[in-house]
Amino acid sequence: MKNMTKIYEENKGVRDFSLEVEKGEFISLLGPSGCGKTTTLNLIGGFIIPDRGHIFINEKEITLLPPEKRPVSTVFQNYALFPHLSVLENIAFGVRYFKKFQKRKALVHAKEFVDLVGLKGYEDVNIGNLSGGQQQRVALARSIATGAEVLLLDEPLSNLDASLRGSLRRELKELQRRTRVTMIFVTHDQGEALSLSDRIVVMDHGRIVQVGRPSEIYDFPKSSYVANFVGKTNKLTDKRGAAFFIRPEEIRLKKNEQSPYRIVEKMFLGHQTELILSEMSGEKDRVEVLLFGKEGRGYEVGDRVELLLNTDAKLKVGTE
Amino acid sequence: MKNMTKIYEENKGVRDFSLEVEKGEFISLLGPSGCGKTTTLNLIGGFIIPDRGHIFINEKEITLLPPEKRPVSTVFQNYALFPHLSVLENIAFGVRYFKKFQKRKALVHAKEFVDLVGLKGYEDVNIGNLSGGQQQRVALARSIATGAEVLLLDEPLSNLDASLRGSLRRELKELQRRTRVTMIFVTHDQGEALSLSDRIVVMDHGRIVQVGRPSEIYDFPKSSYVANFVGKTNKLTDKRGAAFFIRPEEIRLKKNEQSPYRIVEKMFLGHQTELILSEMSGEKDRVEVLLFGKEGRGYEVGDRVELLLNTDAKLKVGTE
Amino acid sequence: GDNGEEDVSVNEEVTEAEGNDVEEMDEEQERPFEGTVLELSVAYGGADGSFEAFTEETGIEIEWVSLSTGAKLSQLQAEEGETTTDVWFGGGVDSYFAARDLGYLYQYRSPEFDNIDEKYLDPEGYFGALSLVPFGFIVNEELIEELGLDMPETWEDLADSQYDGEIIMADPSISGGQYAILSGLIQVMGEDAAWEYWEAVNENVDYYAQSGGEPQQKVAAGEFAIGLTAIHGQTFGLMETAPVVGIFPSENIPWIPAPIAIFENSENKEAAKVLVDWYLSEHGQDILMEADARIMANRKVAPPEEMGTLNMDQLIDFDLERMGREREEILGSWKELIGE
Amino acid sequence: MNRGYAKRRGERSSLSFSVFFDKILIAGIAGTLFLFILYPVAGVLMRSLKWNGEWSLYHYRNLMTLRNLELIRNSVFVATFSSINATLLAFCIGVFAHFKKRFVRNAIYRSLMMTMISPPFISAIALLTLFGRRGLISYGVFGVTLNPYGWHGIVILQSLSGVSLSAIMMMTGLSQIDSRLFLAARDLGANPWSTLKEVVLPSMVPTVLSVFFLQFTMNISDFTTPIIIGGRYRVLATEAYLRVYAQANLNGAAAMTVLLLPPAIVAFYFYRRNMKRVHTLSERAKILEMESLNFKLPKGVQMLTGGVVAVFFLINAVQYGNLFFTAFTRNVSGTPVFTLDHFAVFQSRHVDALIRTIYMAVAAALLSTMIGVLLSYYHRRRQMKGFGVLEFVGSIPYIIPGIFFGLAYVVVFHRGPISLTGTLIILILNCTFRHISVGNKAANAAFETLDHKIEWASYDLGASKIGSLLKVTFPILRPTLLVSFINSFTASMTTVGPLLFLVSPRNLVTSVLMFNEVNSGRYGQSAVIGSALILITFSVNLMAIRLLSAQRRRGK
Ligand SMILES: Nc1ncnc2c1ncn2[C@@H]1O[C@H](COP(=O)(O)OP(=O)(O)OP(=O)(O)O)[C@@H](O)[C@H]1O
Ligand SMILES: Nc1ncnc2c1ncn2[C@@H]1O[C@H](COP(=O)(O)OP(=O)(O)OP(=O)(O)O)[C@@H](O)[C@H]1O
Ligand SMILES: [Fe+3]
Ligand SMILES: [Mg+2]
Ligand SMILES: [Mg+2]
Repeated sequence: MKNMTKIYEENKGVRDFSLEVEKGEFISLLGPSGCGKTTTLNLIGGFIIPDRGHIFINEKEITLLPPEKRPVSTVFQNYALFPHLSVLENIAFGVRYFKKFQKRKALVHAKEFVDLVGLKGYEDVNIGNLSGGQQQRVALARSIATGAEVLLLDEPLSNLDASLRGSLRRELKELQRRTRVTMIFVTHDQGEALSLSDRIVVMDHGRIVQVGRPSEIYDFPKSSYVANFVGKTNKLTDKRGAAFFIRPEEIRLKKNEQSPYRIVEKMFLGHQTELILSEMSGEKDRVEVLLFGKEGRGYEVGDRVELLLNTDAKLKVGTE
Repeated sequence: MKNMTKIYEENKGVRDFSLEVEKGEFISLLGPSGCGKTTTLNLIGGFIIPDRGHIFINEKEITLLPPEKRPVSTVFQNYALFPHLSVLENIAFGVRYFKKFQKRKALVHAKEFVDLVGLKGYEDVNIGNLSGGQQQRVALARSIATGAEVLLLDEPLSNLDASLRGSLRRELKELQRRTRVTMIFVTHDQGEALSLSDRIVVMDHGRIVQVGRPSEIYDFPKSSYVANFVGKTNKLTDKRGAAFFIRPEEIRLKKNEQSPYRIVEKMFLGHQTELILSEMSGEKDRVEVLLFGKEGRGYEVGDRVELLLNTDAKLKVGTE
Repeated sequence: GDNGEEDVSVNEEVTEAEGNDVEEMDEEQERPFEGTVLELSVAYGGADGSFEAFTEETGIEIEWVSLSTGAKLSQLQAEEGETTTDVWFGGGVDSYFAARDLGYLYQYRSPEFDNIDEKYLDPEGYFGALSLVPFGFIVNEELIEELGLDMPETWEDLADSQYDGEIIMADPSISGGQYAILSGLIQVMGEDAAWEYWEAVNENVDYYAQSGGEPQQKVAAGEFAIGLTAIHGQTFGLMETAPVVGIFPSENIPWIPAPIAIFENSENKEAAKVLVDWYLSEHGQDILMEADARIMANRKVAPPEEMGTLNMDQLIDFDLERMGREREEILGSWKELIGE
Repeated sequence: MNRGYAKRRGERSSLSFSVFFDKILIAGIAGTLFLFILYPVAGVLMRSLKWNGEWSLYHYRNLMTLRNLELIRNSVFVATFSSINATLLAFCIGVFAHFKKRFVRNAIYRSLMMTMISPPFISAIALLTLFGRRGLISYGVFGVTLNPYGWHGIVILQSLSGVSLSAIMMMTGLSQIDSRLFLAARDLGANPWSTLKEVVLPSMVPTVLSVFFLQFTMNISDFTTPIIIGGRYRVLATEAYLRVYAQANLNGAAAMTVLLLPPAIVAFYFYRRNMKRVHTLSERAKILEMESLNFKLPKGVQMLTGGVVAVFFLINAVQYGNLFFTAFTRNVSGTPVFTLDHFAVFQSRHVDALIRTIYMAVAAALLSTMIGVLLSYYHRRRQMKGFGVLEFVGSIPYIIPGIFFGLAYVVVFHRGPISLTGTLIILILNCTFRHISVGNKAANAAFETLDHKIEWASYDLGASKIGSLLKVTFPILRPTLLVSFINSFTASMTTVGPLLFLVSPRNLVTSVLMFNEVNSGRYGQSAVIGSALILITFSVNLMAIRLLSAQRRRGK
């Protein structure tokens, strides 16, 4: 459905970005700040024009089309809602211009989308009086209402607090399931990317590093960069002196006064407990261990512990 | 060390808040938005004056002292750094006015705190050029540098992204361990409260609902309100028809085609997988289950599963 | 205050003068106000050209500001006569009448009054007269030629419809000079004839200027062909730079005196008297006439050359007190006439 | 709640020096506003109740004539018309500039800053010399005879003279709109034209309205333009001015000014209301560099606004060209000849006056900025009771014609304990209090976007109220302080109306000297003085901008 190739801007920006996206897919762009995620979205949205390369939607080239002619809609990071319009009018805006509906018809049509995002009763409320989460939903409804085939979302959840983020994450997923709109989602929160996406695109310095399903990325990272960016890893050495990677949740512990490992830090997180171990010699890296549920309750800072590793626990990191 | 009683404001605000805090303790105020957390901090900080009640620090009453005379310092939610001053000058500000040092001496003194928060080399950088995490550290250093006995922190981490939040959480804890300053920390993120605090104060509608150590609060919530606010709970009924609560991570699953429970949602989060089950009859509530590490990989949406519960898995919720 | 440099230069001149003079003591007595500073409110175009000579001769320094007499009178009213200014120099005589009646002026009958026609000044000595300003026309010759118009010669000519839209005059309720023309012609022509006349002129006037000086500027700029104006130094100056000529009507030339007065509130009355005496004396009048060519009040001084076309006999017999008395009444009729 | 807290606070630590100083400041501001605004204005209005030395409503009885009603109608008509024009033109310039590259935008901004300086009557004279009945261009080049006298002349001049300030305000307003809104609109299918109509325009409504009403209040109290070019068309301000200036009817004129107040107050009320709306919008405003965005104005709009910009700057270039040309030439029988004669006007008293004027304008600009900002600080930040009223008091001088504010000072400060006539201080005070409103409004807007917590933080760190005001609030507000300074400085350098009656030989200022030269028809000399005024004002403003952008650079 889309095939975007070779884009280049100054020395930063995005380079040789090439990706095909299926209709109705949920794609996350994941990467550290400044890696070119926003730039990629702006290229697809048409706010900037690539120096090289082409963008297609449904085999139609849109590389040079102005934003208003693209079947693409963006949910901006801070929503960019129109402060002078009400909730309904905001949502109707795209309907009027994108779908070219009459104003009255557009408002009726927009009504449906107000319901879709669960804002019934808020139609005439002023944007300024909505909470962050409600604004986010208006922004979503506004984009979806255009009937755009591709929705671009630029870190829509990053300005919200943890609990709100959780519930909106779920709503977003639900919405995508219902509308089957292709979504391209930008984030630098791995949990978000993992939980929401059909496929994740991990980026670094303007280039794609790995593309794959969440579990693929998590379980088979192509490089230690990906392994570390998506989830946490410990680097250990086995008996033969070979280094290997292991996820903190794959390590089990047993109290053992003879063990060289000691617990130096304990973070109780409710459903899980994070422990930091350090080796007595201090030569090796610290080891991070994640214990689940009640399992973590038994350990305290200062305890000597032995590491128990399953044979299949080692993380396979692709050739670097 | 402190004994603050009876505070009342209009109909909202904080009511009859009474708490004693030990020197060097790390206390979290946890509660939903609008429950009076910020109001409590403002009362301690001296930005508002209680209608009733008294506040003591070291047996000295400070209830009516102006903020500049209290041995208390606040780290504001958005840091409230002075944009016209450099990092060092920001930190020296409190040293000059609070400790009444000469300007030169204050700068020298402030230097130590720059190092303390790991911002060596950033002394002359302008505040606007710092990342969120660095700003947070400046705000911390600025408050600590005043030598205040009590540090108030109003959701200092809520505006940061997930990865930064994790590392700053650790730094904060580390810093408190080193300086032994009493810290009162406001948050509505349970993970934060659980992992950082010596004691947690759970608030609701301006009142204290429960005070206790993190594991106390998590394992022995006094009410279903606390149980639900700190961590997640499922309400199930046992064979005799009695309702009980259970944490999602205390439930284990087994595939069983005959079971009335079906997986309706799966959120892969890397180190854990969140599953939502619903009963075929649709009569009972949905059940949330948290599976750890690779355990979650085997289940897909649509699978029929059986719930396995340990006898000690039930959550004891105090009398309501 | 002024900077020290000027004081020094004045002193140097004094030393020089002393060196040349035999009787040192006399010199000092003649200049008892050496260094005194007088503040003047001036409404006499070009008068500043004479101040230097005055200072040189008397040692009295002048600081001045130019302010229309109407504005000065407003200011006087606002400060209830407690002005910091010492001398009022030139301007419209009606304001002097009003200020006198309000008690803002100091009564001083200069010995030089004897050389000045009583008609021009206040006999009780509240103000004297520096000069007479006669009124006439200023005509843009180029424009007259271009539009094929005749040169106007008498007041009656202005009523001719050939000048439609080409005449500019000031609003008499604003310009004291223009009011003098109006009142003067009423006094010589008789009320009915005069009003009939002004009605006809009104037809030719596009609009009434908001200051007495505006008509001659507009005519010089070629915006109008004919302007009603006071004719004095400024007018003669314009004749050099623009294709204009000042013309006196062949009969009935209105005029007003340019008065001078000392303020009741002045703290330098003695020095101010010296100034008044000097400016009314034959010598001072000559110098003032040099600075701005007008008919001087002192009868010992002959009219300036520039006034060549002026026939002194044609100056109207003007009752200034009556002019002041009738002001409200005349201006009321005027407003009716122009339809306000 | 905050108030009770502040009150108790004061009781407990009333001995500390900074609390004392704080109190002094509060009392000082309230006191000076009463003394230098309310008292003089009341003084001059009292005069209107006197007739022949007796208390009487005489002047008011004669006020409600048909003639005066017509004058009010004329005033409102002209002021409305001019203000609409200026607002429209300014909007065009603002839109054109905003969607251009940064250096174009800066160039336009600075040019506007320059054209803002023109002393009022300079442009009128330029218009007459160029487009009058015998204008150099209208008649000289095109051979047509235009009659500029009448309401259309007033409207043209007032429109043009208001454009610069309005356009600057428009540019500020536009830059406060979150530019992602433009992206969002286009993303939602709106083409550039619809974006302009549906997003830019509505977002600008508050700015547009406040520009309009600011223009309106200025135009309705403007008397210079109608005098020069109004012809037979009279407006109220002119009539009031003439009563004072030519007829010495101070009391009657004061009564007449009262007629000017209702429309001005109505306008001001709307202005205030709309300024409030600007604030609520600007809170969420984020400035995103337009540079990288792919947004071009629709062709038609681009041409229209570009045309307006070109014509506006052309007119100004011609006007300033004419001014400089006049300064260097002498008219000998119709042909201009180069001369330096006009520079002889700069005798020592002119040089003295120029230095005094700069001194006065700098002092007044500093003071009015300080007081304006403090007024806003105590009202908005410290929530002091009564400061809302004081803010209104602070804006009175802005809505009454300048000459009355001048006369008001003469009326009350000529004797008694505060006898100030003829001093430099009275000029400084007059300019200071006349322009407080500008700094006050600017600070209000700035405080609205400045996090309240910043001040809390500084108290928390041990700084006193005054300490944090000086060390935190003022430094952060520096850009605002500078903008306000520039505004007040420019106005003080060029204003004539209020100073006309306050100057004496000992405290002459340049703008009044130039006014006199213009009045006596010495255009060459006035052009020389005018050029000097413009150059000096522009240089000082540029210096201020330098400081401002230095501050900005540090802040980023
Ligand atoms: N207009 C521009 N001119 C020059 N460089 C730019 C421009 N826009 C972006 N960049 C640079 O391109 C790189 C990618 O920027 P981009 O905004 O796409 O990052 P991002 O991945 O969205 O980061 P973040 O997570 O912080 O939003 C950055 O290094 C940025 O500095
Ligand atoms: N100045 C005030 N006047 C009236 N009500 C107020 C005031 N300040 C706070 N409140 C009310 O008091 C309650 C507690 O507010 P507070 O700011 O302490 O909540 P909070 O727990 O900090 O919430 P959040 O997590 O959203 O920051 C809220 O209902 C709020 O609306
Ligand atoms: Fe003015
Ligand atoms: Mg980005
Ligand atoms: Mg809060």
